[in-house]
Amino acid sequence: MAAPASARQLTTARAISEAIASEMKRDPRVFVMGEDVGKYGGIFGATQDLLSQFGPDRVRDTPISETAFIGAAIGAAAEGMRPIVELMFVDFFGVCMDQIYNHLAKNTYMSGGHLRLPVTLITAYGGGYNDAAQHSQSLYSIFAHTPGLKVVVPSTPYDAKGLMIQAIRDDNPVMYFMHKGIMGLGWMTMLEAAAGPVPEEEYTIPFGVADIKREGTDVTIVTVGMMVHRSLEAAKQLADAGISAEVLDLRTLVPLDREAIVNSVKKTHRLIVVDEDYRSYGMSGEVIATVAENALDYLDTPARRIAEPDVPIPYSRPMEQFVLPNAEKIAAAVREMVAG
Amino acid sequence: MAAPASARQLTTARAISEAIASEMKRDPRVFVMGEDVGKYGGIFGATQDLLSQFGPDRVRDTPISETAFIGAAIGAAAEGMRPIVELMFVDFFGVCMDQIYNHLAKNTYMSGGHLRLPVTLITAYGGGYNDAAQHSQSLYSIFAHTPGLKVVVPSTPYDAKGLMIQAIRDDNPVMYFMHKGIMGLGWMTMLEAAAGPVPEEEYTIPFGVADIKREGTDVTIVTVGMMVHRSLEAAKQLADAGISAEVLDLRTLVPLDREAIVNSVKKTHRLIVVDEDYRSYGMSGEVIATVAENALDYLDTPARRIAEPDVPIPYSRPMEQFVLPNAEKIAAAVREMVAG
Amino acid sequence: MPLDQQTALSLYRQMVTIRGFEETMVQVYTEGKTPVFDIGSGPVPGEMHLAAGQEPVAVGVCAHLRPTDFVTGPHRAHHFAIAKGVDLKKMAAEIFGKETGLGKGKGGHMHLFDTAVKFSCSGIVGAGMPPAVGAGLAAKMQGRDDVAVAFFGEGAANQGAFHESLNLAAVWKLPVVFVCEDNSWAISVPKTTATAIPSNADRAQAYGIPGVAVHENDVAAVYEVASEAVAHARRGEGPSLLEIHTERYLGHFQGDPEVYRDPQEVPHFKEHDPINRLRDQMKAQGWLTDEQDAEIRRAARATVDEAIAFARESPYPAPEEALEDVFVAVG
Amino acid sequence: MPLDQQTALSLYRQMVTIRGFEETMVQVYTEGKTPVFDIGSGPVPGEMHLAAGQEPVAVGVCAHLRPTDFVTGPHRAHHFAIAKGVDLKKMAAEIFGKETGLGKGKGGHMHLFDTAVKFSCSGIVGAGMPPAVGAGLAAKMQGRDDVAVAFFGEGAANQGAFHESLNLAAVWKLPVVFVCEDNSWAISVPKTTATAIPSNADRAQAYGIPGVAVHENDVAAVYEVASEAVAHARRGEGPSLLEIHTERYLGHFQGDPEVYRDPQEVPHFKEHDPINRLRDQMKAQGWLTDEQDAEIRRAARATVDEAIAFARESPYPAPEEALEDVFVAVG
Ligand SMILES: Cc1ncc(C[n+]2csc(CCOP(=O)(O)OP(=O)(O)O)c2C)c(N)n1
Ligand SMILES: Cc1ncc(C[n+]2csc(CCOP(=O)(O)OP(=O)(O)O)c2C)c(N)n1
Ligand SMILES: [Mg+2]
Ligand SMILES: [Mg+2]
Repeated sequence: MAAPASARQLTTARAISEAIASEMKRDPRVFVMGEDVGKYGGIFGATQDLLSQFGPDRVRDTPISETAFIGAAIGAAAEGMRPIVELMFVDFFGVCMDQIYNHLAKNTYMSGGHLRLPVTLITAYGGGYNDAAQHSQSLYSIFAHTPGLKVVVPSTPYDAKGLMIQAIRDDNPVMYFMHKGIMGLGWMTMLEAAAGPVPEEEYTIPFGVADIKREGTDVTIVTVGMMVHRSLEAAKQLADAGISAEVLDLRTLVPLDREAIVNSVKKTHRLIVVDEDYRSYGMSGEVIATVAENALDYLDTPARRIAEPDVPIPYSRPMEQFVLPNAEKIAAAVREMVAG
Repeated sequence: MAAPASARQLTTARAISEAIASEMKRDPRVFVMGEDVGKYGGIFGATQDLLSQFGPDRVRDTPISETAFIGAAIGAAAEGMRPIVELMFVDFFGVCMDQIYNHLAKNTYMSGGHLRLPVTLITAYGGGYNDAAQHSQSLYSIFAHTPGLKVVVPSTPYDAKGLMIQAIRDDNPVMYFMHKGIMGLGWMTMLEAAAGPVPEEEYTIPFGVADIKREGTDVTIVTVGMMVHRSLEAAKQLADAGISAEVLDLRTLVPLDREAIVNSVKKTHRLIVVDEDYRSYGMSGEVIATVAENALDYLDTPARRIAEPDVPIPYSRPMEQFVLPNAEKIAAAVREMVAG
Repeated sequence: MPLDQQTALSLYRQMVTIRGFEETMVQVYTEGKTPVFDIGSGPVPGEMHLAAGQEPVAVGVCAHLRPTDFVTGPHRAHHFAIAKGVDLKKMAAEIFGKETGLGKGKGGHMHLFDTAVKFSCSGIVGAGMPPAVGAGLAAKMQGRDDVAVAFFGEGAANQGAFHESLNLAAVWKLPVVFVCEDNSWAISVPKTTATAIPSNADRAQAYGIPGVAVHENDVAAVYEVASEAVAHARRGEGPSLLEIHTERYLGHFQGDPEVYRDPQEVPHFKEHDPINRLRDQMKAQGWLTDEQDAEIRRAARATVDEAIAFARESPYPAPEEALEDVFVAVG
Repeated sequence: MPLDQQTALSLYRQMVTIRGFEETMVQVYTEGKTPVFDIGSGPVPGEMHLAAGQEPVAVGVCAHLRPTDFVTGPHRAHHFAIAKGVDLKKMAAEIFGKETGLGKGKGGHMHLFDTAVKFSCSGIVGAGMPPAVGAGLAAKMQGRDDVAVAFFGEGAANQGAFHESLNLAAVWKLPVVFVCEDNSWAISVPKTTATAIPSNADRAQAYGIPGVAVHENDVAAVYEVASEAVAHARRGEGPSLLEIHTERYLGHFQGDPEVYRDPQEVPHFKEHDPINRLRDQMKAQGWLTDEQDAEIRRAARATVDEAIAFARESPYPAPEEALEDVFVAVG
């Protein structure tokens, strides 16, 4: 499902801003609002160059009033616009969660399906650069626990573009998570995979279709976002040890491609979930439960998870590295599983 | 662990307000604030009769400003008070989640353990009386996904009192969930178990200790709050069919008594989780994952869950009843499990 | 703009209809709830917040609105819905939880959505303001001269959403009218102990926008003040804030023990009932005869009865309908 | 209360220390980040918001505070911390992520907690206001005449928390001083496009409390205005709102490309630097000689250097320390 390697290379941030720009050209109802989305181009570059192309009417810097401007996206969408609205860090959700949780996500249902709210809510997530407890969280599990929101967590520039166009064209609210580390920012360690081939033309990637980022036969690593790359790294290490790991990138948490999870586990007979979010009551549990419900007999070893161990993200490097999943931890866990 | 049946009977609401009153007598630092906690006595009766006993300085009606008054609880606690603060319905969390999630729950950690925040945040949850999508949610999974908050969900008047005293005396933030249907309110269908024996003296119930509300050998039903009663009902029905169900009441989601879950499943070899919260990415998944990690080989049948099927809670009775777990659904699922 | 006869009659008709609807709901709500009150029983279960006594704010403002103007209401919103022209049959059916309801029974009384007249409401205090700002933004971006109106209680004026919404609407000069319906109570908490200043209209200064208070529960006064606020928005001159004093005749919700308020308060209110007041004024001006009055009341009664009958007769949704409409078909 | 010599010298010393600390952080922060800037590298990784140029608001207000008064700061809070008397060594160590830090390296630069002098700050815009209200409430309930001060930027004044906190403090007449530090920028968004009125101090009217603006980045003016606001709170007369204009010399955070602001803005600011200004005033009044000035600067330098050295030399926490302190031992 990837573009040929010879194709144009873009960073994830560029892939996203290109997707937004192409939709803004195509559809005058699409506009962008958020903090520092204009001249600054978005703190994580998702809206770079949009202001100069589309002007301040369609690329709107807002006051620091997330309840007002995310709520405004609801009203604007109800009135025929297709807002893209940025919550700068997902960690800030608590100042505006009511508009997201009780309104954006529920109004369509409460109206008996009469109201369409084509809102794309974009937000940055993730840690690893010492931004501490209020700027490093993942939290996608909380939004995936919300009936009425689709939840997208891309891992590559290619997926990012296709999923963004899909999100903007969806007539439902979509929350789109961008891991800071895969945006390909000039001011953060450059993950190699943060730049990759992205076709110039428009394309969409359907929601609810997980992507096997690496095929394998001994263990299924289910993951999403930045952790796809950590898992791929682990898979490489494991390959050297003769263990063949399959890396399944969920790409969207809602809808969740349970079939892909189950099918992969039926093949590999082992499941490990890698999740940058807090361990308990979240994504990692949901994936394991899905298998325990639907493919219990295929599991040859207890399911495992590598996730943030239910502590706030500490600032200091040694501690932060300790709590974040990485290739070594994943590989070590898989080796244990395979050893039995 | 229950009081003798001959003891004084109280409703859950009375048990809670009695616990608060006794702590307020014992400790002048304890005070209450929230909407309608004064003359009204709390919409669900948790603060009944406190105003007349303790006066308006210690029982404070607030403006409808949850961010301000829940945030104020943080500052007051930092300054030596022990606030009990009411968020009227947990559904309203979105207007004040930042203070809860990023501050109340994290300040202790970020301060390196120097700051103590003995705040008890009480809140009503649950549906079943047609209060629709914004007044019927459970949502405890979201708070249990928050490092730094203890999460209590009592199911009986006896537990409610002991857990409340424990919560108030804890030097950490505790979020205490009260199912409206088990408060024993005069204006709601009276669940028989909403009144029960409660000793007059003070007692505490430790957090993290699940309680077997009914012993059984064929299946473990793990649940919490109102669903304990639905599960007990189901267990009775099942007993008639010769199936012996164990009902494990978690009582606290954080800390979670994983050992009790695992031990019960090791005995019964079957697991079903009953959860009034949304099904995906929540409590039901966490419990199943715990077993798939720690007692996989003991599971004779796929794990099951009966939970809200990831839709907003509909208003209309037939639809609401359709989405809420009940004894029939639980019993039917167990029968299928036992039939294999 | 002062009231002319035709408008006065129209406002009167609407107020009578609203009052009729609310009084009918008082009755309907008790069905199945006697002798023992059980909030979950009867044809209309759940919470029920009624607006009898508060008709002027709704009809006085909505008289200036078109179907293409956008309105958000709070938890107590029947009067706003009716004044905005929401289909009364579908609204009643929604309140009865029927398949023919505005939201097919999924929303209920606090969540009435009528896209035909651009009405919605919410059970979360203060939550209607941000969407109204967005609707105003859409109108402005689309070059329409439609406006958005957010109705909310005086209790809601202490929510953060109030501040953020007024500031945003002011900064972007959006066509939004914020209408604070001040019935002086937020459940059991009186405004005097919750709001730091006597008049929310004065808070308009914090946003550099007009703020006007109407101190009487009088539809003519509301009509006049709202006329300018709506016109101001329609002319592209930006938002404004109105504060309309009114009186809550019933409990916060039906079943409210009301231990917190003086039992004399409501009888006192009723002495200057706004519907009677308009009737008397119109009679004094020769705009209304007793006969016409009786006819208006009969017609209102019939409208309400018809809506309730429709609701009663409509079928319940199939239980499994609960699983539909979480998402619309992908567009 | 105007400045006397002793106080002026003390404020001067603090401002020089703060400036020295911030300028040192500019340097320290770049360590390990050249030639390629990587936010996660070097001895001080993560975001870094510095307050050079903004010293007057911090020292002018905190001069009136006791260790038992409670202060909350925003993301940009070094100056407030230093002015409140936070242990500079432990603070530097926290910023370096060391075990000897205020929070054992768990908090970092946006999350400095010093219970000894009742200081804390937060990375969430506007979030310091509600806790300050609570601290004021505690002081009042405990019969202490301590006060609480919440510092926040002009950008934060558009958050809902601002409105709710000021209203609650006003309604309960709590000893809280709200100090809006207006540097006219919220990252790249200028106040003029984000805030509906020119002066946030005018928003005090919405709460019936005093609101005073200081239009110059001048510590003497801040000191005088703050004196009354703090005294007002201490006397039990309730909250007030101050708006202090100031100037941000550096980027929003270090590494900010600042494409959004005129490169001439900062050089222009520096022409009336508040530290130089106080120095010149004191010299003109004969309160300060060149020699004393040099000594003050040397001492400040030494204090900062000592703190940085302490931070550098301190050990990192053990990785598994990450698992501790989520909860305190049950009390
Ligand atoms: C955010 C939020 N907090 C609290 C409530 C509970 N609640 C419902 S209505 C109400 C009082 C509202 O008062 P007001 O805004 O004056 O409207 P009124 O009921 O007087 O019409 C409260 C506290 C809620 N629904 N939402
Ligand atoms: C609720 C929230 N929204 C957005 C941000 C991102 N953010 C951090 S600082 C800042 C600007 C703050 O401006 P101001 O309050 O004026 O303080 P200054 O940076 O000028 O000191 C923003 C938008 C945040 N931390 N919290
Ligand atoms: Mg009211
Ligand atoms: Mg600023």
